[in-house]
Amino acid sequence: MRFDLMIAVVVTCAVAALGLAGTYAVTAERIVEQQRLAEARSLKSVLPDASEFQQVEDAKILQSAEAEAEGVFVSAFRALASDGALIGWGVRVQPRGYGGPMQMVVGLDRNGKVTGASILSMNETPGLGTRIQSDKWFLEQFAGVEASGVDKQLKALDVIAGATKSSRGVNKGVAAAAHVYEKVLSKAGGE
Amino acid sequence: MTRAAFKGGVHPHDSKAATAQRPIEAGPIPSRVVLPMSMHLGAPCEPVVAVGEHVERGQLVGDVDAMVSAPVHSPVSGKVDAITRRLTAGGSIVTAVEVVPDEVQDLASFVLLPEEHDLKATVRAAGLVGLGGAAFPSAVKLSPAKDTPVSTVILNGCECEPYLTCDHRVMVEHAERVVAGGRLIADAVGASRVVIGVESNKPDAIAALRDEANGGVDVLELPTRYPQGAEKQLIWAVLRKEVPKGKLPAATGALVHNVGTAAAVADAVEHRKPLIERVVTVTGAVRRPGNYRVLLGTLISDLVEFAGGLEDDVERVVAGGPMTGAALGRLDVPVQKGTSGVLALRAADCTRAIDDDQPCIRCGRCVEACPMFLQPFALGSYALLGDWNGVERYHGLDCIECGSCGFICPTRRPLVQLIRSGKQALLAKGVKP
Amino acid sequence: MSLVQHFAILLVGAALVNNILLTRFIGLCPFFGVSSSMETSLGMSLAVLFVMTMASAATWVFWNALLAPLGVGEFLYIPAFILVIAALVQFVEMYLRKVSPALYRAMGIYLPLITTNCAVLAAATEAVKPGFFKMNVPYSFGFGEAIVYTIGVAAGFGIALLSFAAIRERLELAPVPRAFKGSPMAFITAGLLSLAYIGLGGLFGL
Amino acid sequence: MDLMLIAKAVGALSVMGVVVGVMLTVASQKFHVEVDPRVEAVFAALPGSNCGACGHPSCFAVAESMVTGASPIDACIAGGQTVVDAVALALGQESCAVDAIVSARHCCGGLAVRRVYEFSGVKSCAASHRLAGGVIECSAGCLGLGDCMRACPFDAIRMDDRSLPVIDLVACTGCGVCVRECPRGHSALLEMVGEAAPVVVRCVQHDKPAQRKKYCPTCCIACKKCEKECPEDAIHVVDWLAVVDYGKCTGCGACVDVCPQDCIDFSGRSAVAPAHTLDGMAANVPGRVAAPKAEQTEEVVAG
Amino acid sequence: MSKWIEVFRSGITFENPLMRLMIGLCSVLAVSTRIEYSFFLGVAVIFVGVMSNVVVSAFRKLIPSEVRIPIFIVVIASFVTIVDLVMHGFLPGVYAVLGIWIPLIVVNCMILGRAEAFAYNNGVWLSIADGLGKGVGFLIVICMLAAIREVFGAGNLVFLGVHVLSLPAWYQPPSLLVLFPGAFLVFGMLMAGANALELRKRDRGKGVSA
Amino acid sequence: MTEATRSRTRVVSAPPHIESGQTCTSIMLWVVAALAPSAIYAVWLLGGITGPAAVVFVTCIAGCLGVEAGWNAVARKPQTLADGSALVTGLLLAMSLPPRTPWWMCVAGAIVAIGLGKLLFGGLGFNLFNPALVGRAAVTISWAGVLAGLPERGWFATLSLPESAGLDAVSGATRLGLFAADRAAAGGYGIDWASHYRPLLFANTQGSVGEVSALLLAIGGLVLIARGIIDWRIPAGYIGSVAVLSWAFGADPIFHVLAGGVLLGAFFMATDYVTSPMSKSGRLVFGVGCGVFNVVARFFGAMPEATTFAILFMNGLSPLIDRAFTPRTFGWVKASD
Ligand SMILES: Cc1cc2nc3c(=O)[nH]c(=O)nc-3n(C[C@H](O)[C@H](O)[C@H](O)COP(=O)(O)O)c2cc1C
Ligand SMILES: Cc1cc2nc3c(=O)[nH]c(=O)nc-3n(C[C@H](O)[C@H](O)[C@H](O)COP(=O)(O)O)c2cc1C
Ligand SMILES: Cc1cc2nc3c(=O)[nH]c(=O)nc-3n(C[C@H](O)[C@H](O)[C@H](O)COP(=O)(O)O)c2cc1C
Ligand SMILES: Cc1cc2nc3c(=O)[nH]c(=O)nc-3n(C[C@H](O)[C@H](O)[C@H](O)CO)c2cc1C
Ligand code: SF4
Ligand code: SF4
Ligand code: SF4
Ligand code: SF4
Ligand code: FES
Repeated sequence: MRFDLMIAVVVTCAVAALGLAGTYAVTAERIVEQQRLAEARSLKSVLPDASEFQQVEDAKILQSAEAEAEGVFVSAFRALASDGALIGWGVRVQPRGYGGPMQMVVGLDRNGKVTGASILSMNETPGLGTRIQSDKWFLEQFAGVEASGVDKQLKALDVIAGATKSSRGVNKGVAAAAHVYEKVLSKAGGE
Repeated sequence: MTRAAFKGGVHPHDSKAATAQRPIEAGPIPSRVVLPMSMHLGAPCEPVVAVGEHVERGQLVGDVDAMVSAPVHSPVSGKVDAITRRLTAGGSIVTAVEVVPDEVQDLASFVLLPEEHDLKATVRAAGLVGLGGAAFPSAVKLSPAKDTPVSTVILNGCECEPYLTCDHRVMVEHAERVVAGGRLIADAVGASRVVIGVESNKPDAIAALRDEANGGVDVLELPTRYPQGAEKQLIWAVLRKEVPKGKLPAATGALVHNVGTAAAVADAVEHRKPLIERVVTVTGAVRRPGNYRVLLGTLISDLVEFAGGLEDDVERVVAGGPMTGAALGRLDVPVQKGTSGVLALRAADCTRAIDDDQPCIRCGRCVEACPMFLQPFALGSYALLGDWNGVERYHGLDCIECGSCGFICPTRRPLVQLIRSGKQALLAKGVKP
Repeated sequence: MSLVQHFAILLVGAALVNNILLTRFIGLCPFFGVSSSMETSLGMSLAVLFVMTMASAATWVFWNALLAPLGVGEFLYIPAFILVIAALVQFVEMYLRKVSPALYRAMGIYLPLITTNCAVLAAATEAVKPGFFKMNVPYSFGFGEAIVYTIGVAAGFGIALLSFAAIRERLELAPVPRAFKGSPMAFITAGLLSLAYIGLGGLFGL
Repeated sequence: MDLMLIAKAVGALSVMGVVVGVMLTVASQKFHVEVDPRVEAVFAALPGSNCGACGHPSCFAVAESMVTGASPIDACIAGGQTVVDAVALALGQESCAVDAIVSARHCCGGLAVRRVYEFSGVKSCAASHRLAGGVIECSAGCLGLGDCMRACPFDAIRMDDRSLPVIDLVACTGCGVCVRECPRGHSALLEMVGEAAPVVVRCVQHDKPAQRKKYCPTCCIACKKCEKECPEDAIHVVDWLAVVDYGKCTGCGACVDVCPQDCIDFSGRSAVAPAHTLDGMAANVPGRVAAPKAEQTEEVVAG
Repeated sequence: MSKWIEVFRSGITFENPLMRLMIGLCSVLAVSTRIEYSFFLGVAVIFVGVMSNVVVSAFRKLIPSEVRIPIFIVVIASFVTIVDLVMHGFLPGVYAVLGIWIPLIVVNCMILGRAEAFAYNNGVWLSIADGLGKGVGFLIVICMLAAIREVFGAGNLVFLGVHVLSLPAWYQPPSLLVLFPGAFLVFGMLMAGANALELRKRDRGKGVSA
Repeated sequence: MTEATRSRTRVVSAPPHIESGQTCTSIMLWVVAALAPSAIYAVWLLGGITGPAAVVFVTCIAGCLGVEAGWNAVARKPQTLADGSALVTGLLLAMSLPPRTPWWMCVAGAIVAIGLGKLLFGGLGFNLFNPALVGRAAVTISWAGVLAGLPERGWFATLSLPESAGLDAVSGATRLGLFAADRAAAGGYGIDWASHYRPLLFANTQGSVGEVSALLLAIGGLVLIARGIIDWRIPAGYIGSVAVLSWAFGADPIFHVLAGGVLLGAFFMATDYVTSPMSKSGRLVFGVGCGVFNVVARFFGAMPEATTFAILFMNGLSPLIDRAFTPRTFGWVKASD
């Protein structure tokens, strides 16, 4: 058996692992931080009045939210004003569009009115599906939709021609967020 | 009885009306006969006469000691004028013995063949070759291998080529010779059955043969479709057996001879007559179309002249049938043993000028027409590029060059010509069929 | 959804709807490099099927038994997986060389290409690491699923490669403009082929 | 915490390294095969065009054969001196000098020869030759449809405006493919001659001069002027056709000057020849390096 | 130094990995929808290519040839992972798009090919030239491809957030160009263009030598 | 012997020396003739010779002919307009586009169809994908948004349509669109299939130009089969598998055969010689493949109709099919002794 070969491979592996673990240690925090920042920016954009967002960690709430919008619901945030008062909710959802799940944030105020929707990331067809983001009017039309009877209101909204699937995906996300609000969050209250 | 035809093939207009009912007439006695030493497939003959020598009608002028070959006899009495190299209808340049006939010719007599002990030797001595077109020495076919006995002799009276009527006339006028020849062949190879296959467009030939046929000789009416007369297709029509690739027809228990060959066999045996003349259909744009009994070696120009000469608007002269025959660049080439017809075609009767730039539109008609179930379009494309491996992969060597594909192709691709180049290149490379 | 249906959709989705070559742009080097002849394409397809399946099985085991439990997968998976693939390929190469020199002569130059074939790494990673490549697979595959999925990907690779090889055989006969002869035309044909595969997009909601 | 992670990482990847290493070492011993690296080396030295001039089906085949000694190191005809040197180097042998040969065309009729008929069909010499012996009345001359040009694996042939193949002596490697491919092979229309062959007779027809003059304005008329003029006794009219004996020919050009039919030409790479013919032009090229000047080309085409 | 320049230049011209060698295609075709993504991919490839060439050539005497491929590939994979982690941490916007293609740089045939064919046989200094040359060749082509696709398929060109170019409003960009068939088609056309130039040059050369 | 007989320059070519009557041009003209009734009817029904359908026809056909002629002129190649294939392509491109397609889109489609789809490959006979469908696919994908935004609704209402046709001229959604919407609303189909038969057969103004009358298309197709221009196997395989599969999926087979591009595709596009297989069995497989793809896409896909992609997809497979289904050469049997 040629031990020199094995030693060469193992040493390379070990050195590589060492280097990578080091790099990971340096960047890991930043990566988490970046993700949090992006999320925060989105939340801020749909709920501009809030100054702080608090992730909901109550297992019971999360469970019933999950049950309400299976596979679409991701997480929920309390939007707090500078004085700490609850002014609304941010809901992270991942509805399916044309090209797979899209990461979205939907904001609702305490009265159950949608304050806005924003897209974190998506995999839609450039030029077609991506118009849900680039055609500004499309996302804007969700502001003001009421959580109660949301399905009916959404049906009346315009979809982007040629990108029905993507548009419907956004609708689904908003609807899921509204349902979670109506059935779970509105009852959970501000703690 | 009628049999379903083979699969594939085409239906060209048969154009036989002009000569079908014209009895066989004597042909010209030309001022010079040119006897190529290679009028057959196989080894060429060597001249056995010298320049200046006088030869009799029926005298041997060329022979060679090879298995696949056929001796040549002089069809006239006369003086050997020269031994030259001549262009033949097929385009090759071969040694030829040129004889200037005597003033007086006695066409009724000829030098008798030597007495031989069996049919094969007689046929060989007579210089008989297949008169169906391929000119394969007939004697060779009469010695089938031990392991593939022949049980059926098939006489090929299909004459599926348009225009040609020479076999037709032979069958009508010499039915008894044809049947007798068939019997002789069957006896020689030990076959129990003789089947004469005739296309349905020759009812008078069928009737004439049926009158003569009895005991072990059947006349089979076959549908009129080109190339019904091709050997493998004929065997399939008669026996429903495919000749396996690379094998001889005997593998199916069949031996195929042309009806004219059969008649010549009967002549050779009963009259000890060598092959010195044959029936040639001269038709198309000539003034006196007909079926002529032509001395071998007669120049086609003399024959055409004898048939009244060409009309002015003739564009192409073809030796053989229109589907497989050779177009002639010049008419001073001799009639050979395999020359079944001379056609003078006007522009309107023949193919448009061919341009190999014409694309294949992949219509698939050639695939449907090919009686060998090949893909002629692909063979043509590969051959055009000189990709001989492609030709081999698509079984180009199985092509029988019947011309059905070229006939049917809407863009008139020179398919046969291309496939032929491919085949020749492959054979030159030593690829076995 | 019955189990059979589940696996069937997994297979079709991997092979056709998300065809690795023509709708996902992965594994293109051999797609263009090997497709000039039918024989090498067939050989390459089989080699990919073999290596890919083995690779997925191996990476699945390493991931689930070693990397994931230790919590180091996130940053070690690339070297770890590619190491497994490279070793596998070399193994196959040595094996072929010994057992079938003819096959080795025919495929020898393509085997090393498999190491650097994105498709193998992508499929192996996808079959193991949840959410990679944004496939709509919200959960991690079991071993069986990983294998079926990989076979699907490899089958899709084979179908696309073989049909492209047959296409290129015909292209050889075509009088394309001089500047387009060869590779440029291969790319344009691939473009039209992927245009046709667009029609598969979104089939079965995949 | 971080140290723990690093330890785990190193451990994990090392384990995989061991597994892989063991697998490969075992395999490399179990599946060990001996290959002769010299075959690869020789193969690399060959031109790789699989032209077949050496009589082997491929360059790889001849490489194998050279390594076993079954073929000599100069078996590759197309490669010329450079390849022989490279092969010798790869095999660690003494190189040898090669007598390079090139292709020469013995016909200058082209479009001037009388046509017998109009040809319609595949534009290839072979196809035309098979059809009634070719379009031109001369049974030996060039048919001008360029089979040789298409066949040349080294792109050394082009067809000129007389429909005659012009062989670029710089590019021609002497592989002989064109000679094999030309359907006028029976008359040796194309012939392999020594690289230094200085003159070429551009006629191959053995018909009687009186006859061939009728259809070809440029044929050799067997006047024997060249024979008389030649100071080296290197050119003779044999069977009604002038033939050069390259063993004696010095390339003085006396025959070229005297030929009333202009059917003797300069050729050959090393001859000192005026560039007054297309083929002769290549003769001005010293070795395989430089190319003739552009204006020369012009002049030559015009002439 | 002149050798260095020659090695570097060959990567851009007649040994261009994409146009000539046709390797490393996947990420190129996928990412070239926007010039911005292409640029960063190119930079990532240059980094990985140069670094792995450096490491391989520095340790080439120590690497046994039997296991060189696994070792090369682990080296490459490590640099790729570094790019992956760093980009994820510091360029999250770009990473969102390029993320899935970064790991595939590992299998970019080009990099392994260079490690094996060049770095393993040459010194560090020249290996840098080689890695850099091939990488820049890659970068140029991918950016060209992306520029064409972005300008004609989207109607404008945006680089690092700057609006570089916009086509007039009446221009209806055919989105086919930014979809996957467009990648193949445009790349094919680019190659044909390069071929045409080459052929022109060769033809001109031919006119002289008989 | 006269000099004329002895030797005269005449044409020599290889056998065969006679030919069948059909030429490329005559075949193409038959296809045009078979399409003509549908095309003329479409122009008449959709606004007459100044209407939008006429514009589509004119721009597509002129575009295709122009691109081909221009290419030949620039490349100094013999002019090939006379073979008629560019005319067929233009006609079929027009018939596969919606009636209000903007003119510039038609021209772009023609450029892609003839330029990219055909001439780059070497012209007639060498293209691998159906040129008209390449053009259509490129256009519909490139400008999906523009096409979807065509103001169909109001426009058709202004047409004077034959009363007897009994069509609901105002609804904008295509019939397949209705089907697709219905499909989304899970559960059984609520469509009254039979109510669509008459409009689909006689006067259908929703959908592409070529879809106005399934009856005329079918007659044209059958004429081509009867004349031996096209092989029955492709349309039979295509239409047969559409019918059988849609029935198996619980929908109405007649509706699915008549609606959308199936008839036009099956008779006139899948049968394009150049891009379909050559052998008989291969053609059947090809036809069935188109049909299966089409139905599966209709029932499980993201688009309401996929005729274009079904045929293009099978075009891509057709060289492979050709390889797999070559006829057995005569005589290539196991030696039977
Ligand atoms: C290549 C391609 C990409 C597409 N991408 C999207 C997309 O990203 N989002 C979308 O909603 N529809 C997309 N579609 C369109 C869908 O296939 C489908 O036609 C559309 O959802 C129908 O919607 P419409 O009624 O608005 O035309 C795409 C179609 C194609 C051919
Ligand atoms: C395409 C084609 C058509 C043929 N047609 C006939 C024909 O009509 N009559 C005939 O006797 N031989 C025909 N032959 C020749 C036969 O195949 C076979 O060679 C001949 O019948 C054998 O008889 P023979 O040797 O006596 O000529 C044809 C051959 C081919 C290739
Ligand atoms: C030959 C032909 C092929 C067609 N192919 C498709 C296709 O692949 N995809 C498609 O959406 N429409 C295609 N159509 C158009 C459809 O028949 C119909 O017009 C289309 O479904 C319009 O519906 P939509 O606007 O709801 O997409 C084709 C039409 C014809 C005549
Ligand atoms: C039966 C038949 C169907 C055809 N169908 C089409 C078609 O669908 N699209 C097209 O562009 N050309 C069509 N053509 C014309 C022509 O064959 C086509 O343009 C070739 O693909 C060009 O090489 C057709 C021709 C025939 C004879
Ligand atoms: S390929 Fe040969 S056998 Fe087939 S039709 Fe053509 S000529 Fe006849
Ligand atoms: S008949 Fe002619 S056009 Fe038709 S497929 Fe055959 S070769 Fe091609
Ligand atoms: S000209 Fe003839 S001998 Fe010279 S390289 Fe070409 S084919 Fe070979
Ligand atoms: S030399 Fe021979 S092959 Fe070349 S063009 Fe003349 S005839 Fe043809
Ligand atoms: S870059 Fe993907 S296979 Fe080469």
